[in-house]
Amino acid sequence: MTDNSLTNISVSARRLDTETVVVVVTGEIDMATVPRLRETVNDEMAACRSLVLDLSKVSFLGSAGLEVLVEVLHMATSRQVSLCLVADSRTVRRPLEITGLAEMFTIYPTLDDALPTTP
Amino acid sequence: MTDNSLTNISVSARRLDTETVVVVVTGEIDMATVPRLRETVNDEMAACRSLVLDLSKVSFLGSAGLEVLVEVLHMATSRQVSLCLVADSRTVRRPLEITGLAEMFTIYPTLDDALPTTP
Amino acid sequence: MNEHQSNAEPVADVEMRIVALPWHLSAVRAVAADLAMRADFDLDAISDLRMAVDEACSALISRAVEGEVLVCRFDVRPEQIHFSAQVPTTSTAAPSRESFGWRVLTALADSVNTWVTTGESAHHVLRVDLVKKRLGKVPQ
Amino acid sequence: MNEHQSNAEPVADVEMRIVALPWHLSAVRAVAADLAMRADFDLDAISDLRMAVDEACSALISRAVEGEVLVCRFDVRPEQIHFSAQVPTTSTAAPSRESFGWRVLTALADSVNTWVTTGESAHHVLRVDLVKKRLGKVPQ
Ligand SMILES: Nc1ncnc2c1ncn2[C@@H]1O[C@H](COP(=O)(O)OP(=O)(O)O)[C@@H](O)[C@H]1O
Ligand SMILES: Nc1ncnc2c1ncn2[C@@H]1O[C@H](COP(=O)(O)OP(=O)(O)O)[C@@H](O)[C@H]1O
Repeated sequence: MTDNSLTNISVSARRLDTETVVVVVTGEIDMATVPRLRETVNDEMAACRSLVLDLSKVSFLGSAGLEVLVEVLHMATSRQVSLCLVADSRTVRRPLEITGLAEMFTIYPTLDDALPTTP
Repeated sequence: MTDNSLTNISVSARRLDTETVVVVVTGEIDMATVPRLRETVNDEMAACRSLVLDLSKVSFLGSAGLEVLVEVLHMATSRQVSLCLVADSRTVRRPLEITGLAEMFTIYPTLDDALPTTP
Repeated sequence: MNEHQSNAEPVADVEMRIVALPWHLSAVRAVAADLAMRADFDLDAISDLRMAVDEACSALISRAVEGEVLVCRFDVRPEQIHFSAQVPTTSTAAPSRESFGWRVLTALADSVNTWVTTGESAHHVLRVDLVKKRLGKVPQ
Repeated sequence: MNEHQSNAEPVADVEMRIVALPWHLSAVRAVAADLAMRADFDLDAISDLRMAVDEACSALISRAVEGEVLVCRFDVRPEQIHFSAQVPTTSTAAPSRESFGWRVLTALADSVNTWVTTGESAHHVLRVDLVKKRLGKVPQ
């Protein structure tokens, strides 16, 4: 089965207001699924000031995924978009920590923590 | 790796009072792990009036496991031991239902439901 | 086991070779569940395929010549998964279709078949094939 | 792929053969996790083996001759799992040990090795071997 439609990932974007987009990733981020993540984040990054990448429901993160996260961080810096990750599980935390990438990102344990509080 | 010690099951028995034993099974019940389940239940059945078999934490139940459940039911009947199962997950409910065995057992959704209420 | 490489049989999506021992059932079930999940089977159908694969492999393992290899193949198509497994055996008789295990197997899968082929070697080969459709029959 | 049956290499506990495509990584990871869990690895070690196996297979798949088969073997011992994978390739160079992926791999596994062998056929064979111990090093 080589059909690309049958992959183990879902990536959805939700616009909170004119400035903020939340991208929610569900499933496994690997060499097979990483193109879909890259494409969605590229599209959304072009039209926001603040991007929240919610990885709470990610069940695998390998170096293909870590490389995309590094790309996204560079893109955010050069476009002056504020970027943060939502990640609490061992599955996501551990690869970020092992590679030292955890220090390069702003990471919140829950989506609520990542969103600006409305007064 | 053919070492029998490395199997994916844990079976533990807990005596609640002089009459009642709770056997808790964690893991996968298949052809490889079924001997351990059979052995523990046989031992406990010899010395109780009421046996609760808690399958809440079972992550696989195949026909090798179903056959042991049928054996246990026959043994309970012939020894006049009261037997019930605790099972709520799809993983355990579905094999019991597909084979029609669900009707032969008393099944409670939780351990609390299975235990006699203390007045 | 060279016949598996012949032109008669297309390369399976996933082929597993394990020593025919109960200890290995869990790994075959893990692959069955992974493939069914990614082929977008619903939770009941994933669970059914996992049980059917376990059932087929258990039957083969209990009839295998000691120390021989169980070969399992998964062919994943958008609407179904075809699973096929075989093992060297000494008996020329296929498993009884009256047994409890076989009845469970036919309840779970959309189609099941089993047969014995007599090879050039000392042993016969016992095979079980099954198909589970993504939207196939629902047991009961 | 007859050399895998030779006497030189003992039969692996689990051997998987898949067409060398990214789509199949998930099934190999599923087996890695299942074996590590049953060998009583702790959650971090299970997670590390799963990542290391993914890393090794990704490197091989990205360098494989199109349509060729990736062969993976798991040898499970009480204190360690040995994983070995190989694929036909056109280059005689092993993956760079300076790459990000390789650094991740060496951080995760207790030992890693990679090399290319030149066979009789048109292609070379690229191989990656790694060992993960049950109580091995903890990354970072
Ligand atoms: N209809 C059934 N419902 C529940 N359990 C059954 C049923 N038929 C058989 N069994 C159980 O399975 C055991 C084995 O049955 P059998 O038909 O010989 O199957 P197999 O050849 O697959 O082992 C029986 O001893 C019995 O405990
Ligand atoms: N130390 C690092 N930390 C985070 N990301 C890195 C690091 N090194 C490399 N990368 C990312 O990985 C990508 C690929 O790196 P490279 O060393 O060429 O690895 P590979 O050959 O495995 O693809 C780089 O473009 C960069 O985005």
